[in-house]
Amino acid sequence: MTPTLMFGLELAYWQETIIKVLLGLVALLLLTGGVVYLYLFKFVSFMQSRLGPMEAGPYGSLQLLAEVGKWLQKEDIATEKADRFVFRLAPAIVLASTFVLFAVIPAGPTAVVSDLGTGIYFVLAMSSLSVLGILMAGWASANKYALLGALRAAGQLIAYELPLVLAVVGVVIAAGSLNLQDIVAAQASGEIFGWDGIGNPFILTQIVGFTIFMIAVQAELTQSPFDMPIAESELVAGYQVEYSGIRFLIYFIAEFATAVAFAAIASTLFLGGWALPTAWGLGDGVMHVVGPIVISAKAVLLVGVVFWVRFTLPRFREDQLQTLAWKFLIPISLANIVATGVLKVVF
Amino acid sequence: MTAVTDRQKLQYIAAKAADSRVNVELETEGMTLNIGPQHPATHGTLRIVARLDGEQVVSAEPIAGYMHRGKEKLCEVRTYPQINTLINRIDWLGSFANEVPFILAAEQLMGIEAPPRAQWIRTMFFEMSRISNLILFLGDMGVQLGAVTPAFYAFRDREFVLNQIERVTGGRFHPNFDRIGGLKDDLPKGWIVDTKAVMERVRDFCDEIEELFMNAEIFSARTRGIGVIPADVAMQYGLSGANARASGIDWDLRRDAPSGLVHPELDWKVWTHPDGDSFARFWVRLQEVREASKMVDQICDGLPSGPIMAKVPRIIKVPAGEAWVSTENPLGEMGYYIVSKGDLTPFRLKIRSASFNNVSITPWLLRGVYVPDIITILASLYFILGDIDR
Amino acid sequence: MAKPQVPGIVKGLGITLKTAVETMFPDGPLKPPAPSKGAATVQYPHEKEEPAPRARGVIALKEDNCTACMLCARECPDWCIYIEAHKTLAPPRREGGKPRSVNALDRFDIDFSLCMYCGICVEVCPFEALFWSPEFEYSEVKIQDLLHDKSRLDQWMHTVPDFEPLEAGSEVKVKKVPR
Amino acid sequence: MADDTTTAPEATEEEPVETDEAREQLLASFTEALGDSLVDSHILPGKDLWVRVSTEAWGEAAEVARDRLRARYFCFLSAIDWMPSPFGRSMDSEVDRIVSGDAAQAAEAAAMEQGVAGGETRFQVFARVAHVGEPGNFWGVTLKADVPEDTLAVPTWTKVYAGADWHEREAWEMFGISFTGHPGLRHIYLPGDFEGNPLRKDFPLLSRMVKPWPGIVDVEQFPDEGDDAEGEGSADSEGDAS
Repeated sequence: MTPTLMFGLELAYWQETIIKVLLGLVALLLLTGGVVYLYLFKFVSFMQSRLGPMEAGPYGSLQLLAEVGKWLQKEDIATEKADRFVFRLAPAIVLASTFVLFAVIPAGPTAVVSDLGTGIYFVLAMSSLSVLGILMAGWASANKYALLGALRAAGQLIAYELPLVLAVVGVVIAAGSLNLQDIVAAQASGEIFGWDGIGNPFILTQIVGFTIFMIAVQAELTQSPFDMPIAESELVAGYQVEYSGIRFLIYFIAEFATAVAFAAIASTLFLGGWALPTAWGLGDGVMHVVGPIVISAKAVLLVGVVFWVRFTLPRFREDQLQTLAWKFLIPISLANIVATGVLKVVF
Repeated sequence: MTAVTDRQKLQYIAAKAADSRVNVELETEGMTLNIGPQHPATHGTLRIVARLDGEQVVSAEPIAGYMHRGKEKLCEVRTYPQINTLINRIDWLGSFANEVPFILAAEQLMGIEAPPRAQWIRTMFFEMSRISNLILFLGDMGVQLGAVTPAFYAFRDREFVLNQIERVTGGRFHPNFDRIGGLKDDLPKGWIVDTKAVMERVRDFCDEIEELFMNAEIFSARTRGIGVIPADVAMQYGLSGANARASGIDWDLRRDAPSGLVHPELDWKVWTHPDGDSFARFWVRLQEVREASKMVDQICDGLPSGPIMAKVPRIIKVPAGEAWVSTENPLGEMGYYIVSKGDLTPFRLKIRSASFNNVSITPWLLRGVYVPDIITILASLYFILGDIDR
Repeated sequence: MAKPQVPGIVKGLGITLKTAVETMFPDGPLKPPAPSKGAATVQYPHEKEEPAPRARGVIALKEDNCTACMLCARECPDWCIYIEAHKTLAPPRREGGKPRSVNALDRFDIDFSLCMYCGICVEVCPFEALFWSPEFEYSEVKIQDLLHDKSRLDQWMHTVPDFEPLEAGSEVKVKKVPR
Repeated sequence: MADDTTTAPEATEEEPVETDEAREQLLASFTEALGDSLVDSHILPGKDLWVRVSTEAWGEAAEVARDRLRARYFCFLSAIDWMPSPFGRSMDSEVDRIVSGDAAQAAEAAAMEQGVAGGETRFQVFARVAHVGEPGNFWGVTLKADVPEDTLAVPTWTKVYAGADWHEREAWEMFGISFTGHPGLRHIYLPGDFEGNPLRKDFPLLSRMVKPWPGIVDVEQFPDEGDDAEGEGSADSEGDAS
């Protein structure tokens, strides 16, 4: 394999991948930590006319550190009748399915861990991996509440895979490729009726796809209108009920990392990803630095929308949730695909 | 196959048994789920044993008694002022409203009438404890359905009402302010002006909650048509207060059987709703908070001057006899049946609390509903554990 | 399930956003954000909220008014007031008069771990020796320390506020706190 | 009997004899429906109406109240134990015992007289139902019945008022009165293995027995009056240090 040039160093492929994976992990954890602090601690508190944590660090900034420390020193117990092996493995799978998503999300012209030809297809496949982790958790912890939560999660996540996938098909038709870099490029260089001032972010032409995607993301993250699996007022903590200590911390990280991951994917697909419109004439050199900042900003914005909806709306009941998915989201996304296809051919 | 030692065999059998036990439990025709006694949806320690078939409830039965303090036995060895402190711990959210029927029953036995100013202030605090009680319900209904934010708005605006009560009585939850023959003290200076401002804030809160919930599709999808109680079943089980009015029963003790308060002199409206489902109960209580805030305003304007306490002997010995007085408490009809033999303590005190009857309908009501609906119905019935267990 | 029209859900979202903006920019969006002013909460150890003057925080005892008549101990529903006293000879009021026999207080303890703050003792005391003070920061590590003896109850007397003037139209005489 | 839409009892408190026509009519319709099983009754003009029926007619009284008089609202059902409590308030201070001597104790077992509308037996079951008509037309009645000493059993109301189920379970648990025909008499408040019926007057209130009453102390006599030994020795006011 020809050594690739990175930061002016001669690196073999495996060294380059390790560096990219490490950089990706650091970026992901920093972003997740920032999002948790910004939204879960501060923005939600302002919405509820209170201040949120103020004690740990200036303005409560080290609160997440305190939480992580608290969870780490907590005892990691499993119930006596729990199926030990499956019980311990479950959080790992949920976390794995999240970290794997970041392998494909581009953050700059070359800043992507592995630029797969079928990028978006890989993302959708990996995102459905977390269902397995949740089912294992619910089933193995031998707790009726966990069981109820896991079965609800299974029903819900599978029901919302379809709208998620179908919403993306519209974008793929518009961009003409499955590769995320191409999708980003298509949006950066496209123009709307001849004016390419802001490129052609697919949110404008795919507004239906975007809303369905965001609703499906809300359901994938089991956030409020769809938080049946972790219904605090019914199942107390759903499938996480028997977890404590570091395993609960893994679930916590997984939950917010998935939120950031899906927000990043949504901004790549609909808001133009890391690229600024080519018309602004920023060369590749600049984009190496500006790219990650742009995608982070867009992702943080979309996570804000997810949290805003989460802390305002009551939750659907199980059957209403399924009706919404099967009877409304899927037909509408199919219609959207047909419309995009027809318009693609006409224009 | 290597020689399988006994220990391995035992382990293998044990593992299989563990699996089968788990499977056996799942494949049985139903699962018994214990909701409570420690559970966020029960306002206190109520345990609901629900036999489930999948997500649907085959039969559900609430088990009360985790907070039974034996109030009726305690009251038999306490003098009347001491009982006053006990009974405002029954429905601890609207606690001044607990004291009023007991004091009115004792006054009826003693033939004493509180001076007009005391009656007006008593009615004002009666309505203010209704406001502080039902504001928490409006916020809490959201939490039970999953929207976390309304509860914070409820607690934020409820603090102002509690501060006003504390400025006069000294206690936020347990005012202990009502006396046989009148009240313990009078209002401090400048209190009425602040109360009218607080009532303004209460009405803003009601509009905010209405906007948050009333036309939101998810809320009506989760509450309309859930837990429908027809009027005659409500009467049979003795449902009272907003639960009865939500099933179309036009009955309010403040208007139909005024006992010692000044509600007839105020102009206010009794709200009813024909559906009898969870949405109706929420809606009726929302209107009741608005009516109560208007009433407090009218009382603030028309408060007569005069003494606060009638002539009452220092040592209170209630003459022999029996008396029953019930008033329209925030949770429903609360009444006291005092049997007195003429000495310091009552001979028998029957406390009729609203939530006991309101919750006794749940075995009939919770048949065939989904698990999330159990929580919605319980939240809409709005009981307080102290009220059930006494 | 009705097709989700926009207004209902969006209006709800609007309210939460409005509250967030109100908390962050309490005095208008142009001014710099001052959330601590906009929020409804008080950061307790740093900022302290002033309790109402009539708040029932702790019971204060004016020792020399107390004549050990035992009324409060008898009327207390929780049986949490313990009194011991003995008779002594006090100097006569007018010189040459007979020395008066007066009750001297040995022990006057209130067990605040049992007390339910009903205020019957303060009300029933005929000699105005017991008062309410809105002081509330006296929590203890060990529950035995909640048994306040008479010297500590006497200290609380300094925190007892004067009785407030009453609303117009009330005919109750405003009492004075013996300092 | 046509349902007599009685007007709300206006509390006309004219002094001599306050006739309260509304409740007179009610009582008349009760006596006419129940005949001789209506044993006794009492009207507090303008305030309330008590009706006592014989034990056998207890179930039937419920039907009459609900169907004939349209009192469909079930308020509550409970019981009273008329035996004066042998324990008193266990708050007898030293001085009372000295002054009134032990005679006070003897008075405890005084005659047991029932309250309003009389009665013979120690236990009485009483319930309250109400008629909720159109606004303004609301009246309630308290029904009472004696509980026979031997069987301690009374017919159940659950067939007529479904809400009586919990109330009867509570009365059974607290007084030991069983309700014939009740679907399932089991504990509602008390733990399963609880013996005894707490609300009976002869059930001691333990919380007051355990701790000596702090109000029992008295001011010590003059310590320096008699000789010191006697003063210290006889000081009976041993204020307990809790």
